[in-house]
Amino acid sequence: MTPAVITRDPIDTAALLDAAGDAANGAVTLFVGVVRDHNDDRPVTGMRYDAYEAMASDVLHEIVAEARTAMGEGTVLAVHRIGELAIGDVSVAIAAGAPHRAPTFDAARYVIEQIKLRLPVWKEEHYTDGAARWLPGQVPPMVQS
Amino acid sequence: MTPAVITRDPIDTAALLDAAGDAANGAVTLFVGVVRDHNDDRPVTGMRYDAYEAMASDVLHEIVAEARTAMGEGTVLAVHRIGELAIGDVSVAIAAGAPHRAPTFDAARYVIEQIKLRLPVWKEEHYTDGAARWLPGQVPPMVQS
Amino acid sequence: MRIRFLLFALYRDLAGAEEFELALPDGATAGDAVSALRARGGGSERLPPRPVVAINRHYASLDDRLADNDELALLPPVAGG
Amino acid sequence: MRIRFLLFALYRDLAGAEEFELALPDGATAGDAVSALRARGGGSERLPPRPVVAINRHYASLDDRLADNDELALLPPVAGG
Repeated sequence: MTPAVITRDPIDTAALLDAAGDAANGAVTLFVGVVRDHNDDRPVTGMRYDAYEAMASDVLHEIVAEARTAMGEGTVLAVHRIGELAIGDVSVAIAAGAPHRAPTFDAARYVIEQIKLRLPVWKEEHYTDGAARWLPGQVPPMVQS
Repeated sequence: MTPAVITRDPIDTAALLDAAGDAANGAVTLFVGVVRDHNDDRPVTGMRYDAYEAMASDVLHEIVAEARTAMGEGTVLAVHRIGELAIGDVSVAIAAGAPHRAPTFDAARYVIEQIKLRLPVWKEEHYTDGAARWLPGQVPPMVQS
Repeated sequence: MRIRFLLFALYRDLAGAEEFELALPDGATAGDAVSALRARGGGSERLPPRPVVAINRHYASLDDRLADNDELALLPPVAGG
Repeated sequence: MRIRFLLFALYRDLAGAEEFELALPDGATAGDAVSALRARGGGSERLPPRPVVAINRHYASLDDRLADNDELALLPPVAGG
């Protein structure tokens, strides 16, 4: 399985879990982000994810490789979905498998935090009243000028 | 879904993930423990989990309730399997879903750490040479005498 | 009073049974009960003198007093997960 | 030299297009390119004067010099996950 994927297709979390939890890895942490039905108490109907796809794929590979190196041994996989997503759809999934549990929590946490900081992806929230807005984001720390 | 279960049946991790990731919970962390094919470099063929079932069910409910309280809002679910397990079988699965990600990592981590400390469950490892042994465990901290 | 003992995992293997019932004098503590079980022999003497115990499914101290029909579990160090 | 601009999300909406191509003098920096794009008007003037940029898919500084045929992306604060 490719360790870092940007896709327009639904994310198969079961496949990620299986791929990270092979016979050598006794512990797997899976983190899943799901499109919520509200944000700051405003009801949401769906979300559009936009990405600089080629760069996002490169950056996600880098992030996953960093997490894998920090973990020492094991498997780290990440998938980010883009395009139009509905309430309840999985937008991102990260699986980290290793012989022991602590590094798997740390790796999954690292990947999602770095995605939020560095991955060139944006989301536009759609509301029940027909309005939409691009959500505020974070300035990647390596390029603050 | 019952929040804390001790079972002899295979664990349905997809059902746990679905139950924790409802429309209000934008983040879900799932932790899965899998029977490994080796331990301290000794090849393993399988594992037998023994439990004080009635008490283990009570203690797991307590642990899950503690994690849920600390999380503030959201869902925490835990299932521990007992009986004869093969390599690759899921022995424990914990799902924590909440509107934001940090509490879900903390909750899943808390539950697995407390399981290791307090849950009256024991495991006997079976080796390829036919030998078996009960794995060393931890003395629950609330009863050190 | 009658006390029901439950043994698990390694302790069950050491004692050769998963359940015992013993009569104990009123006022006996969990620690007294463990001593009585060990004195019974037949493998039970191999149990540790101060195991972790649970009374009626709650972790308890060896100093806690037992009541008639209590369930006293001897628990090896736990190893779930 | 020719520079290809890519705009995403809010910046694309502000500028009204996802791609531009402009001719710039040799030695121009990414910051010079952003200024040239904003001076073009038609909505582009609403872009921030100092956005985060990537040159050929790598985060870069506005002080970095461009080369012919470079791909310069203007990136709003990121919001993945």
